[in-house]
Amino acid sequence: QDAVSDGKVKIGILNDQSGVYADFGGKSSVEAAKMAVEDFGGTVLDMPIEIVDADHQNKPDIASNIARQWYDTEQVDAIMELTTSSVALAVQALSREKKKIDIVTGAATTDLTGKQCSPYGFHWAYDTHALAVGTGGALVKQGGDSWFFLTADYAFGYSLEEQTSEFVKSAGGNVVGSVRHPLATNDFSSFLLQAQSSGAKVIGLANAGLDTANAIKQAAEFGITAGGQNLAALLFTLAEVHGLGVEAAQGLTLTEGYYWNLDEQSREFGKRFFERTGSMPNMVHAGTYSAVMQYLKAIKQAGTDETEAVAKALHEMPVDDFFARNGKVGANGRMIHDMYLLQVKKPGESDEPWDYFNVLSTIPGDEAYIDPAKSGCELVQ
Amino acid sequence: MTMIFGIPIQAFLGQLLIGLINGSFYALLSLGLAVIFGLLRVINFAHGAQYMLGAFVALLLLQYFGINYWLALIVAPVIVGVLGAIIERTMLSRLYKLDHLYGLLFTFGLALTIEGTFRYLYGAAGQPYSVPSALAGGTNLGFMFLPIYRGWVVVISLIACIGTWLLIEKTKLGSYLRAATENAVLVQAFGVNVPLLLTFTYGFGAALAAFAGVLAAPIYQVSPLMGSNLIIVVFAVVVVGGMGSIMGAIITGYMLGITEGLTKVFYPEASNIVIFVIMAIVLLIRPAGLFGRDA
Amino acid sequence: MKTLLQVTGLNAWYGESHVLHGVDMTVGEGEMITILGRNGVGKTTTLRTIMGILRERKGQIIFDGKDMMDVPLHRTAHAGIGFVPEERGIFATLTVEENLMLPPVVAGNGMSLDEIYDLFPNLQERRHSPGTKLSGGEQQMLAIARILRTGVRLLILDEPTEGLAPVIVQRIGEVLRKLKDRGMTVLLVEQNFRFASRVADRFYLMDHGQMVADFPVGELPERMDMLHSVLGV
Amino acid sequence: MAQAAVQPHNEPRVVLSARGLTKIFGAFAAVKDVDLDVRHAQVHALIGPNGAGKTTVFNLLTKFLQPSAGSINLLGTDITRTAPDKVARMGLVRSFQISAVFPHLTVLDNVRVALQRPNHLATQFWLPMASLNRLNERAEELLSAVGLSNERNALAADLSYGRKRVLEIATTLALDPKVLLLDEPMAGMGQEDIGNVSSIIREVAKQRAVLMVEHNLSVVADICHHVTVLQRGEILAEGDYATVSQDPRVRTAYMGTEEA
Amino acid sequence: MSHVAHSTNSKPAAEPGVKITTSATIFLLAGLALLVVAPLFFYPIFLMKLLCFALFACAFNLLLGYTGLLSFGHATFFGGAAYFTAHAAKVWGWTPELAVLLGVVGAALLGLVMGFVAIRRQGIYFAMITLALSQMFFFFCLQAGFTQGEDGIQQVPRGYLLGFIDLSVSTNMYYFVLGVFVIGLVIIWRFINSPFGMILKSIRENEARATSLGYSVAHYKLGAFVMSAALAGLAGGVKSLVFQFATLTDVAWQMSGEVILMTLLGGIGTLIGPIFGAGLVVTLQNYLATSDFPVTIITGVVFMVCVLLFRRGIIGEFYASRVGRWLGFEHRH
Ligand SMILES: Nc1ncnc2c1ncn2[C@@H]1O[C@H](COP(=O)(O)OP(=O)(O)OP(=O)(O)O)[C@@H](O)[C@H]1O
Ligand SMILES: Nc1ncnc2c1ncn2[C@@H]1O[C@H](COP(=O)(O)OP(=O)(O)OP(=O)(O)O)[C@@H](O)[C@H]1O
Ligand SMILES: CC(C)C[C@H](N)C(=O)O
Ligand SMILES: [Mg+2]
Ligand SMILES: [Mg+2]
Repeated sequence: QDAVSDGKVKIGILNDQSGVYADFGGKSSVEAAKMAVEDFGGTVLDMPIEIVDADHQNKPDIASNIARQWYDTEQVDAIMELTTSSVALAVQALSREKKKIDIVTGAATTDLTGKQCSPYGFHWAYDTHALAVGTGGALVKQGGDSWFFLTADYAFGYSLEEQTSEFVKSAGGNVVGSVRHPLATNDFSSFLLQAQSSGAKVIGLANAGLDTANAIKQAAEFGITAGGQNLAALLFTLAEVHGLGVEAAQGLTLTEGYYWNLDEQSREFGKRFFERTGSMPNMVHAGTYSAVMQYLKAIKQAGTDETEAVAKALHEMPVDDFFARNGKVGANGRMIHDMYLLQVKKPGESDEPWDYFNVLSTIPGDEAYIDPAKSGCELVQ
Repeated sequence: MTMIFGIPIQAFLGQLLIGLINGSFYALLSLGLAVIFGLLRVINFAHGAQYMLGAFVALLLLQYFGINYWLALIVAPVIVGVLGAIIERTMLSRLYKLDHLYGLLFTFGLALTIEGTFRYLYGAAGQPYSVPSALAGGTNLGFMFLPIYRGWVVVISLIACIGTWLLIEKTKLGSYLRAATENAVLVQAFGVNVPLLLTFTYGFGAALAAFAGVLAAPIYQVSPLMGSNLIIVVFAVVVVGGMGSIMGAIITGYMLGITEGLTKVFYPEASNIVIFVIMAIVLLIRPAGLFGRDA
Repeated sequence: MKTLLQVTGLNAWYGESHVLHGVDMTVGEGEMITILGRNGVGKTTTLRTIMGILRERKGQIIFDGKDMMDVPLHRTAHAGIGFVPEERGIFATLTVEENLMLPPVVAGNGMSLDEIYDLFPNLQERRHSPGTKLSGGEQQMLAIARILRTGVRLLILDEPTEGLAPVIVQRIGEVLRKLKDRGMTVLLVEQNFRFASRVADRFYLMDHGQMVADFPVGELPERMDMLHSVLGV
Repeated sequence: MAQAAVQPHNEPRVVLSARGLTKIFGAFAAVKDVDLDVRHAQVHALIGPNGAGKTTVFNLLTKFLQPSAGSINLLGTDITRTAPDKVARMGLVRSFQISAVFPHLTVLDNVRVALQRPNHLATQFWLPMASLNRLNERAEELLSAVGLSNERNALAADLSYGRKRVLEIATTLALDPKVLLLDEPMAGMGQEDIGNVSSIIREVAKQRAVLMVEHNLSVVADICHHVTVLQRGEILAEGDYATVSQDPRVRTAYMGTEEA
Repeated sequence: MSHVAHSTNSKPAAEPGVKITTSATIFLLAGLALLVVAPLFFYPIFLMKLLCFALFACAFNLLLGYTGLLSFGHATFFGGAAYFTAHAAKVWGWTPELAVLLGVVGAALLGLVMGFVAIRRQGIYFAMITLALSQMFFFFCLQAGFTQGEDGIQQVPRGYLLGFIDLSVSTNMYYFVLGVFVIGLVIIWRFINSPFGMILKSIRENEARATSLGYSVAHYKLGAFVMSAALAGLAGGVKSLVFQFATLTDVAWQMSGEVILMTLLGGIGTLIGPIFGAGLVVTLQNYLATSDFPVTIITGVVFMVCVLLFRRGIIGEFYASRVGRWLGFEHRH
């Protein structure tokens, strides 16, 4: 029998390509995946590698329909990226049922490698715990001991709020309240007003993408930052900083698993990526590249694209590329690697375009991520 | 902190003001709908899309021609109005003879097409449009920090509403419009070009929506779907107000905006649905709506 | 006498019901014509079809030498025809004066506002009140006055005396005669036979969507039998 | 109504009565303080100039309009606040001034729809259409009574105006009403229909009350037992045709000075 | 009395319905046979989706086509039932048939409430009110705990039909869906060709006259509304089992728009038109799902074209065409 089913390896990139998270991953992630395939040589075990992609519009039902169709009728072997936790959870469950590999780079919830982990599911770029430790920790350290959360009303938001709260509380702070807003809200004014009248020192934005950008903008409009309250953009990346502009974003503290201007290796990828997409990569783009690359390597190592074997290889192989230094994959599917605490530069400070961050510190992987043994994943004994 | 009904007065007044701002948009949009419905008997489902178009045109004018906010506030509505007029002339006008439902369905399709196109071209994500520098910043009202721009929105929308009201109540054109609302055929028999009037009306209604869109751009970002959910709320506003009067549309718009704002203080979970609940109650008590004339 | 309006083989429909079955009539310049007929025979329909309000129609309408079949409704008035509908069509949301000023002037020889107020002093008195607050008679005056301003050459009136007190009917009769003296052509539908016989030069008798007879006022006595059978008068 | 119950013993009993019936549209009183008694086995005519409020009175009596003041009593029950369909089920059925048929149903189906209700065959959504066939016999009877048998399979829309009015009467009779309200039943009818319908009305009035609006005075003279003249929403005169037609006020307000 | 809903020359006329011609029977049987063997040739999930939407559209058409009421809120019943069914199957572990039944009952109740408010107005008002009320339900679902917000109820077990037929087997599920579909259609067919349906038709033709004959128009409309809601719920409940999912998509107003499109495209007031409409829309969506081109544009354009040029829809045009008439489908206009 053929080592590679159907004579080719087909990877599906399923993500938000037109919605609030389109900049966060979007079409550029597809590009990153293609770069990985090209860099790998275009074939694995002498079989061609193909990338397909689709827009799931942040709707879990649409995503799982597409995934189902990919698996059932289009011989897709693995699905990656999966922006938005609700989507990622749905597709991971389906992939598990269909015995297919999924590698999540876009979504954040720790449930992917916790309660809802899958033997064939991997979580690559970051997660809510890493964000809580990074950004949450940094603000608590600066004296932000009372928090109010603005939370995106779905799995991701809950997870981020919960983990940040835990972190705040364990550091001796308290949470004075929270309010949930639907995904893709354009007017945050009344939520912000609530946050303002709560008197909390830190307003934790447990949302992402444009929602965060809008909240930040409107907070400035309502004089909230000027009034002495601090904003914690718990999930904010280079892409959103670019969209919002340094003027408005300056001084924000954030956590990413990658920054293009970190060193030679990361700059090299950044430049190539920029040439193809017109923008610098964030951790999702870089993470997607890394995930595709690692998946192909695993096939090569396993000598087949059969799911069990590849999953085994993925669990065993160390990850070491421009994205993940000292990366390793836990039994729960979590790829553990170092994260970076970053701060947005002031408008004058940038030396070149897209040079937005100062690196405040490196968060070692074992600190950033939950110990697989304590993750609540049933696969970890 | 001073409390009112167990709520800090600051939060109370703040939400009240935000409600007023939302109410301004409801009023402007339901006014446009009322004008169009009054004469054409068409429920303009594309109103939300035209609102979005207004914002987008302003954005594109800025990006490609460097036309600033102030100019866009006039140019964008004109462009959208002309577009609306063309659509009325070439397509919508064929449907007047039919059941009014077809007008609704047509404009629904139009809305999907416009929104779909912009979504295709610009993605569903919003794009920033900055507050004009003259209106940047804010002022501390004591109970809250009021962004000047939002204050401006309240004022200008009130002016636009009153202006429209005056246009319709106090001018010759307005008297044609009102008369045609009552009996279009007779007005036409008197030698008034009612088809042209209809075209103008639709264009004007669309322009009003676009005007609201430009006003909204700096607040809500410019996004292809900015109007699609709003329009449904505005429908509810219109049902509550009743289709009879222009003034009714305006007053109900502000009133419901404020009600919604207050709900956010007292029972935030219900703030999304309070307008619909009010609509249901009004329908049960007064099927013609608060200011409606037909029963 | 010059022919002002020539109608030939006019058919008209309301949706699926065929109401006019080939109406033929001629109206000379300066004539005052009255169409008689029972309820529902199609008199109003004839007027509405000539006016172009009812557009599901076939046949020929020539006004002042011009084919009116393809003229859009809003150009009909500009061609010189004015219409006073049966239901009067006073606009409720407009004041008396706004109602009066509403129809655009189509020719120079219309009456001035002063002349109109001279003719109908009641209207001047009530010029700022809403149109529908007027009494039935005043509404009828307003409906006629409104058209007189515009300077049309052919005035089409649908039952101008319906529901009006005799004194007002008399006044309207006087006005119509005055207009005739000014050279205006009038086409009238009337149930009030006495009134019609006082003002008209010529009659058309209508039945079942057709003109069944046509005679000058002088022949009225000898036509009484036929009128009796068709109208039941 | 107390007054309605008191009746001269030589008169048939009152089945429908109105007291102080008033309808105000905005500031305009279309009907003012009208008292009306409609009696069993009589044809009662309501006449008056256009706009006098006759149709409005009909709308009030059938509850299509809610009276501004006054009360209505049907067969001993106060129906001032009753819904129109309920009133119809109680036995008060009307026809419309503008023809009211179901245009895209066949003539037979028009009558059958009307028969469905009294035969309790209206809400059964689980029965096949064929279950309606047991109404056919009665429907055919009604059609032949009004002379529409030959057109039974034609669409109502395709009938001439007069035939539509005839059909409307047939559907109305199908309900076997106790009180029948006819709004200008003869309007637009050819002479032959008028004769026919007159005799139908006379016939049906033997077992029920009929209130009709009619401009055709020879019909009124011919079949009506009692005439009420309305003018500007008020009752101007009342009595039998001979009396009313001699009333000078009626002659000026409505009939004119010519002979009818 | 308003006649918005029945102005005669605009509404597509009643369908041949009552008399079943021989050719109609042949077509029907052929169609059914085709559906029975279809899974051999097509992706079963796709077929199931199609059947669910076809049933949904037929249920919707029951209201629009036969009562003249344009509901812009049918997503509430479709999506609401999906939630109920999904919740019952997943959380309470009900068997699929009971879970679906719960969906139907739930949808009928929602229909009763929405209908009660909405039938107070006619025509466009009715449409706007149903739209607004369904938007209210949407927000309710967004916030209610059991719907799981944006995440939706995921991984709904298909379970065992009657306790022993494993529906996670695709073929079993397909025939279950097909069965439900056929039952749904039979109910609709019976409903419109019943004494009740006759009254509905007459109400659509002339509401004031129906009232004067003593029919309580509001009750009949409400009856039709509830029936339509329940059947839409049947479709929605089954769909949630097919996809093992219940989400906001199904209660969003776009879904109501979609079902209108399906019906309009297939032919308002024809029994089988909506099936074709649904087939076309679902196929199109499937085809476009993984392409770049947004479905909305096409949907919108199709909408406008249908309204402007062929209001009778595919089947309506077919009935009216020479071939259609030759085959014995009369189409009245
Ligand atoms: N809008 C309409 N739709 C359908 N039929 C109509 C309409 N208007 C009038 N008809 C019918 O057309 C016929 C002719 O009506 P028309 O109004 O012309 O009569 P008329 O001679 O003016 O009667 P009247 O003396 O009562 O004014 C009548 O049978 C009437 O019922
Ligand atoms: N809904 C309404 N709103 C305002 N005024 C109305 C309304 N309905 C009727 N009217 C007015 O009430 C008066 C009486 O109308 P109604 O239709 O009862 O007259 P009628 O006696 O039946 O006349 P006709 O012989 O022409 O049928 C008219 O002046 C009419 O304009
Ligand atoms: C697209 C992302 C920013 C959303 C978030 N990461 C999630 O898990 O849902
Ligand atoms: Mg007339
Ligand atoms: Mg009348």
